[in-house]
Amino acid sequence: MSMSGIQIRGVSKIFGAGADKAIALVEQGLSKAEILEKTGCGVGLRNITLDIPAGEIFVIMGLSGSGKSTLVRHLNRLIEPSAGEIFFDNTNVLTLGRKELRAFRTNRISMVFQSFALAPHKTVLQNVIYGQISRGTARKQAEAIGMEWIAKVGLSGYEHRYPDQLSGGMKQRVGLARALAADTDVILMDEAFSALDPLIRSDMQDQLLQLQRDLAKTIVFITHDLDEALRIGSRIAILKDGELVQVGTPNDILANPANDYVARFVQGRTAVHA
Amino acid sequence: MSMSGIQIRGVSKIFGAGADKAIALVEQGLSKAEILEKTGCGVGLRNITLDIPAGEIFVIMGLSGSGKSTLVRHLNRLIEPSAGEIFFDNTNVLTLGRKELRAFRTNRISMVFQSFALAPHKTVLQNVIYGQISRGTARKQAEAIGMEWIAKVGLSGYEHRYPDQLSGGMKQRVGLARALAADTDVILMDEAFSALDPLIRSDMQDQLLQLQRDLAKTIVFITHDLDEALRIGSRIAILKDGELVQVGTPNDILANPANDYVARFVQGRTAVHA
Amino acid sequence: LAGLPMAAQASYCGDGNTLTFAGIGWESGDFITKVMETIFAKGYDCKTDTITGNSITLENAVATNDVQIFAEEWIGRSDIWNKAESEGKVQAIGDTFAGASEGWFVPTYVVKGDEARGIKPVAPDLKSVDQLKDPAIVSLFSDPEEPSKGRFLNCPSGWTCEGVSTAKLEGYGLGDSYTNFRPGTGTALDAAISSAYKQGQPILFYYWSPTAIMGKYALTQLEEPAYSDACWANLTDPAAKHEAACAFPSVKVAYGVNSEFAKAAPEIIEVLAKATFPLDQVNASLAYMVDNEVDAAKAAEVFLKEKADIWGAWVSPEAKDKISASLN
Amino acid sequence: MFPESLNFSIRKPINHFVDMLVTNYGSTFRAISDAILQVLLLIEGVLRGTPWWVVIIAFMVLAWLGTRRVVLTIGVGIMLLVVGMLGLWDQTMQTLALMTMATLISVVIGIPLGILAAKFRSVQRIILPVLDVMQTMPSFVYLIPALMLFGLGKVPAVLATIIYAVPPLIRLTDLGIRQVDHEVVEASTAFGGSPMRILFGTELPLAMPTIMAGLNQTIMMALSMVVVASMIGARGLGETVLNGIQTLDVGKGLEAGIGIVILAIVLDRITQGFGKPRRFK
Amino acid sequence: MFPESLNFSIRKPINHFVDMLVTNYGSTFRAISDAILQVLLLIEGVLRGTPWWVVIIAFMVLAWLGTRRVVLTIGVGIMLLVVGMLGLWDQTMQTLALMTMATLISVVIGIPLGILAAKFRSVQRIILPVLDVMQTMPSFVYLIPALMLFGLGKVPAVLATIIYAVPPLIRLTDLGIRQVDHEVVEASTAFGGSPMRILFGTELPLAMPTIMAGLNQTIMMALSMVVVASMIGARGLGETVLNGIQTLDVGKGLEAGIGIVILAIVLDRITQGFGKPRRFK
Ligand SMILES: Nc1ncnc2c1ncn2[C@@H]1O[C@H](COP(=O)(O)OP(=O)(O)OP(=O)(O)O)[C@@H](O)[C@H]1O
Ligand SMILES: Nc1ncnc2c1ncn2[C@@H]1O[C@H](COP(=O)(O)OP(=O)(O)OP(=O)(O)O)[C@@H](O)[C@H]1O
Ligand SMILES: [Mg+2]
Ligand SMILES: [Mg+2]
Repeated sequence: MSMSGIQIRGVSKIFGAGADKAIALVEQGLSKAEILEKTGCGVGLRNITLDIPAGEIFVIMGLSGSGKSTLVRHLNRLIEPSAGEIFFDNTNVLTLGRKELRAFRTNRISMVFQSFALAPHKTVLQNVIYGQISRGTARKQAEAIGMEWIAKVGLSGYEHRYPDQLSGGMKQRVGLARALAADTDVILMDEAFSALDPLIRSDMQDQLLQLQRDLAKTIVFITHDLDEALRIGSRIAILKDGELVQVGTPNDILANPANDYVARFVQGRTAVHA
Repeated sequence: MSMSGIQIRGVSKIFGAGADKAIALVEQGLSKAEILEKTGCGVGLRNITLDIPAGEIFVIMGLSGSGKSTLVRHLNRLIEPSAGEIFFDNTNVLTLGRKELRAFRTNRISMVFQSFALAPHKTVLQNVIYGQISRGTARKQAEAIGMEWIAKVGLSGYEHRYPDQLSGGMKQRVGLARALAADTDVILMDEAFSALDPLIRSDMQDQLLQLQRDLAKTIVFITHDLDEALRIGSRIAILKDGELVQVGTPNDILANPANDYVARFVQGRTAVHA
Repeated sequence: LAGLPMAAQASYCGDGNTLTFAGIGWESGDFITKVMETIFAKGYDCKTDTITGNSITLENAVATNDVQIFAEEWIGRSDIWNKAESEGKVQAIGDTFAGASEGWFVPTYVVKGDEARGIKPVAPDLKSVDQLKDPAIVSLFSDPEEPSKGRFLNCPSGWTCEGVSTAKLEGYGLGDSYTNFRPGTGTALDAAISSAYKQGQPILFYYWSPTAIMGKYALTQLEEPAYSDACWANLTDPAAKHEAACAFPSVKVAYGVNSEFAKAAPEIIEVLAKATFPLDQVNASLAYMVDNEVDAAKAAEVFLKEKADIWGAWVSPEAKDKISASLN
Repeated sequence: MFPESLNFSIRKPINHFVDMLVTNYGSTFRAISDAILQVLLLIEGVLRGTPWWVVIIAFMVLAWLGTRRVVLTIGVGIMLLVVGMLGLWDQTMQTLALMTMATLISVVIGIPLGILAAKFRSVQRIILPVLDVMQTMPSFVYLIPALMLFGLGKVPAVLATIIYAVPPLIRLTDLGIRQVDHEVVEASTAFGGSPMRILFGTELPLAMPTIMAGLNQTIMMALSMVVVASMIGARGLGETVLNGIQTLDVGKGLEAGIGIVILAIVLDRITQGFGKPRRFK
Repeated sequence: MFPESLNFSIRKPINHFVDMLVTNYGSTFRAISDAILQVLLLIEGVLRGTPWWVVIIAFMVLAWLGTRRVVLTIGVGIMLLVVGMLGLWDQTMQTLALMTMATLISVVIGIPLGILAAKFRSVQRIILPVLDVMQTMPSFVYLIPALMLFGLGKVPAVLATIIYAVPPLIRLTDLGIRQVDHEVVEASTAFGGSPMRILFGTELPLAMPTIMAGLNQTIMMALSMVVVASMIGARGLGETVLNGIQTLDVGKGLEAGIGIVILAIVLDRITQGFGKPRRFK
């Protein structure tokens, strides 16, 4: 099949020196807190196996510090796993050479960063068209695409301002426009709407849904907002302390929480169109 | 009366060079976008008059870029207004001398920053006790207070880590603990829970409510989450394009939205315990 | 003080003063300074010291009495010295050596060739300064920065000899065919000469003797019209127009001392006044340093050990005994 | 005192090595030297051949383009006029030619090396002690062999100036790039920026203030070498200083010294102007 | 060529001024000079009086405390041993005394001035051109009057070294503090940190890498002044270099030059070690 999505196979990530020792402890099943105390290493992910189908909005949820950002950063190899493999349309991402990796990043995958990560010396427009320019699009054309996305995120009039002249939510929207303007198959969105007000947020959700429907983009979306997850997610994965606790459709999860933790997470909501 | 809260009187804020010209245009009633186009100046706030009573949780809401952060930064004078006055327990904050201002900041008011603003060279604990140490508390005692708050925000075990080893939500909680540990009468919270998952978030909301009830703290809380605003807010103010659109109790606002904008903001909710 | 039994021994060194020498950097100055320092330290029980520096600072230090003796002062060569002398702050004592000379030189292989190194004579007829105008000769000494002209390596900027050689260049009518190249420091001049010599290349330069360079290399001085006072007066007047030129006068090389010190230490001045090194002895010592690759201190020690007949005549008999005793 | 029994010396082998080089390879080095000299003479010829007021106007135009500041532009004009009025125009142009050449070569060498040092820890590890040697080894120690090999004059002067002046640029380029916000670079990487685009589009612009501090130091240190350059026969302001010093004529030395300082300030302000991002002009 | 009619000169008034100073105030300056000298002699006395192996061990201990790196600590020991074996121990200790004094004074002057320049635009505006003069005015121009006033030897040498070496420290302290993340400073302010606490607790630590680059340059430039110091009568390694140079003895110059480089590296690595935050050791 032509679009096989992303397969994550047994991925673990240990932060800090002495990862080997820590990974042994992970295999012995020690808890994150114990390993932190014993080795000083932070456990980011432990043995995650997960399929992200193409053309869906895949939501990741979990406690703060449970490894959501770490997981999505593996998908475009901003982080190398301590163990495990990641496949993208059946090719192992970890074996890509420099050039292939760069082509992969320009054409296939883009990202909205939790901390925005805008270039402070570039204007809003220059930030937004970065992906297109990287790919070799002519500047004129890239700027037209950029202006379109700037308008869509509601920042018209600010295209020649610099990031330090914007509010928090405006910065986040620049990051959003940057990822969307890159026009890749896969978009990683790390709490991409967290700083937005309800009106703009629901507008953005609509746009995302439309994008997925019209262009069959694969979107990996981290959020803390259950309503949002239920509204846009085709599938939801829940992490805890670096472990995958449950993955399924929103209704699955609402109906059959895997354990108490998940139950508390979805507390007070009932399955819709079940 | 001993606790008279905060009075904001006709405060306007223009960003950029040539503020005089821009403020004239503000008085003529031109829109934010028009002024941006004409003068290159950003309108942060326009003629805000507002009373924040002591001992309440006062919520500020509004579109992204509507001036919420700008408004709260005026309260501890991180920003000087272009026009207007601010009173705190009947003293004009803008007339405080250097020393008085410092004493005011150490003893009366603390803040959670939207962008966290942690000191990267300090450990979690050192960041958290900053306010106490500024005030002259002995390090031992300050550390005890700090550890307590670190535990309360769920970061035990991370006290000797540095900010760059933490996840986004963990950083936000360090910022939260720093503001709470300062133990001031007034706490400014700029989207202080935006990066938290629902479980920790509701836990934090509870703690905030308890704090307000037990110690009668004045809390100015910016949020985009209507549920949260309704749950913890004694009073809600809504901003748009730097202007104050409505202020009132949650029920007021749900029952009688001042205009269409507010109505869309609170869409789908009905007044509770009315 | 009156109580002291006839402080007839009252002397500069006896009063606990330190006798400070200028630490001259070039070989002959270094050697002579070492010899004189040993003589006063061992023979006259002086506390001695040497302060290093470049010659300007050291000459200036003699004027301020930070340094008492500058052992090889080429009188009339430095503006600083001339000025201090005219103000009476310093004076020249004795002759450090006689027969010092200066002039314009080329390596001997330019004229005679050097069979051992396979160098052919490129200007076998070159004898005197007036031949330098010959375009063939000019092109021999061609200046890489201005290839149409020859390069004359003058004295370092700021030395008195630089002005004189500049005037001579004009006086001999060579100004248009040669660049007046001032090397900036003695070191640069030395390096240029020794580099050219090692490569067997032609070079035209100002130099003086006795020096280590003069001892090491076979150099030929170009003949000049005989010295005359009138000609010299013209050459040393920077404002004058120079239409002719002549040879350098013989140079006086003396012990430069501070005037106050001279008044306070007649016994030392007396020695200095007598202490004239024979020129061939200086050359021999310089050659010894080069051949054996030893420093000036070693050469001074050897000189003092072996040539008591020379230095013995400068000092009192008791001092001579003390010095001799100290050497063993 | 340190026991003499442990002593050793590298003096003789070094001296013999230098002798050997000079005797056997002198002509090769001369050929190299002549090539460099031609370029230098060209720059110098242009600067000295152009009428003084053209040079002053050219510098004022550069200052304006670089800084867009009226006061500074006029200042540059006045300072150059002062140099001329002090009777130092010709020397100043000679020194300027030398310094322009040395600074250009320093930039061409220094920034790439600084980038390499920032990117590769191994390069940094090798380069740092070399820079220590370049900055603190007294220049005459390597100038004497250089003099013997390249001949007196401008060429060894340019070499010595570059050796002494390039290290701060390398060091601060390295530091500047290492200090660039990791997150911004990461974002560029995530969007598939090529190493070159990340370098030129993100790292260098963000490191610019630190790199410009390095260039400032390079210019300052180059101009502090003017006198040394003259000690080995390079003409210009240094020669006048040297002459002033050797004749104890403080006033003369000071005048030429002022000329050097003015050159330093003019070159520095103009380059700093060009290095500043447009937004802050 | 620049028209001669426009010329003017400050040469004579300057010379007369210097003459007047020397004639009338010579003794006052001598007294000042003597006071500074006493401190210098004390440091020198300690360094030269201590047995060599004690000095080497002391430096190794310092290196260990500063860097916690075994290889570097051993390296420092070996390098100092090499200096001794080259027969340069005594000269090295003399130079070390001078350089330690000059570096200490540079730090004491440089960091506060850098802080002031970062805090007050007016101070920066005044200080920058002064630093340009300090770095590029040929040292002999001010050394000659200094010599006449203070006499020959260590005191003017220390003064000249400080004048030449302190500017990069001031400049980079200024730059480092200006580059500190504005948000972090704002947070400290919001929590009522006093200006002093913000400075010492936030700004200086975050500016540290840049400030340490300044200190590195200050040490490098101080050690590049060793030969100039010896030209005005300061003893030590520079004297040996000078002697080597004047007799075209490249080997001798190189040996002493190596001594200077080693001192530079030792001083630099130890100070850099102490300047690095504990987290990264
Ligand atoms: N330093 C600045 N320079 C110029 N304009 C600024 C600056 N800071 C804020 N602004 C402008 O002021 C307006 C209000 O910004 P503010 O940060 O107060 O918004 P906000 O309500 O907090 O938004 P958000 O919910 O996105 O955080 C925005 O239009 C922004 O562009
Ligand atoms: N660079 C790092 N060094 C050390 N530990 C790290 C680093 N980055 C992340 N961690 C640790 O890895 C764990 C997971 O972090 P991650 O950022 O993936 O969390 P998250 O699920 O995204 O949380 P949040 O919702 O708060 O953003 C945390 O415990 C964190 O402390
Ligand atoms: Mg995260
Ligand atoms: Mg905000």
